[in-house]
Amino acid sequence: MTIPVTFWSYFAELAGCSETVVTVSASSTIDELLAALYQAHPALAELRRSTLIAVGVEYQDGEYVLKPGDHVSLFPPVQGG
Amino acid sequence: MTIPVTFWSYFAELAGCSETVVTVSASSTIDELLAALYQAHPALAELRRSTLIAVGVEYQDGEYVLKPGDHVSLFPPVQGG
Amino acid sequence: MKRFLSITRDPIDEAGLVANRTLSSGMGAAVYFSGVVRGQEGAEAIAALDYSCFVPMAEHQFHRLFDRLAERGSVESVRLVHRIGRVAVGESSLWIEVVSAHRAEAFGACQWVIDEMKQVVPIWKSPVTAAEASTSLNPNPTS
Amino acid sequence: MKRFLSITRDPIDEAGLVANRTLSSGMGAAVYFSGVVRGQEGAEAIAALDYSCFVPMAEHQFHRLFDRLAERGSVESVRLVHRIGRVAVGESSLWIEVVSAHRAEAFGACQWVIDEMKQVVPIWKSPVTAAEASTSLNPNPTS
Repeated sequence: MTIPVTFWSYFAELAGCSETVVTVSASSTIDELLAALYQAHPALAELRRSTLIAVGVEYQDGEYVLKPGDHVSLFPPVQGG
Repeated sequence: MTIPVTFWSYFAELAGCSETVVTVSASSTIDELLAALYQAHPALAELRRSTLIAVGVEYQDGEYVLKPGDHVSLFPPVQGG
Repeated sequence: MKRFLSITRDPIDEAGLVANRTLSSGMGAAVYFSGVVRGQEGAEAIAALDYSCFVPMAEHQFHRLFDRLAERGSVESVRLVHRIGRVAVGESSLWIEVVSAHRAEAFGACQWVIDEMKQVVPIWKSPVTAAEASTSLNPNPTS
Repeated sequence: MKRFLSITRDPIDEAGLVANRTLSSGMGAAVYFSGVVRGQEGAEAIAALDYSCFVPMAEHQFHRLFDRLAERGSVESVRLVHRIGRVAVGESSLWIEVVSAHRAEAFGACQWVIDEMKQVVPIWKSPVTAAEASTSLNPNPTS
């Protein structure tokens, strides 16, 4: 299945784009998606420990099992206020 | 010397007036003034422990030594806000 | 530290006060508090509170608090308005603004001023029932 | 619990928001916070901050915070406005009002919302220098 991934804030600059699509096998986890993504975008891999992950509008961690229709967002620590 | 004394809030109702004058000997303390005052206003004596005392616009305690021109205020706990 | 103090019988114009806020470019936080008269005083339903005040001493004691706040060095400005006389339920009796570089200081200072005020500033309140409010004007217009 | 949330590119009309406050007769405290862009970001002098936001998620996460606040039961209303896009030094980027019966709850809840927001609401800021501010419009008008 294909999963759209959006990069927010300076992650878009590091990725060189604000959105991409990653193809993963059915029932892949976010960790598996990230492994594929980081091959293409090594600059993001370096920030993995501080990366926040959302599916839709909810936070998720690496063990989340992806399903068709999921939209993943990756972003750095938030700075509202 | 004569010392004017003002009662604030419900102390005026208890005293039956909002202001009085107490005659004390030179170098009397506030405690001595209160002793004289409480003779005339026994209802105030009952609230002595929660009574706040000011001379002019500063808080003072019973050991303060009065001098001519001092103006004493007596009032219950404050309730601003 | 800039300071503004008003002890007034007029309604507190909060929107106007906010519109007149000034702060320098290093300031990042403004905290406001508005204390509003509740419809209940203890178990009793009330229509208003009558606030009385020993004004010269209240002003002096507020400024002593502001002096202590200024010594901390982290607050750029404090503005405080305390209404006296009759204040109806739902109206503000106290308004405070503290401006500081950071929010923790501003929140802390605002709460500190209120806490200290309730210890030392000679202002008192007495409840006014609905019956009293409808049949009388403020009984102590000068207190 | 009443709630109002706005994530907006428009300047925050604090005076207008204050003028529109509503509270029931049991409420005694309104606490406001205005977060203002400072002229310094770290060691660097700046002219503005550009705020970007993942809006649907930010709205969702704000409402999750409001849900948690509502569970406490002591807050009657919360109103929050977060400005996004370019916000000049001296202008407010965040405005919050919390109305409660007592001031301790209102102060606590207002600070809690800010603290939690800074953990979970997807908003980011990037500094704009004076040179950048004078030579360009907001480079990311839709972000």
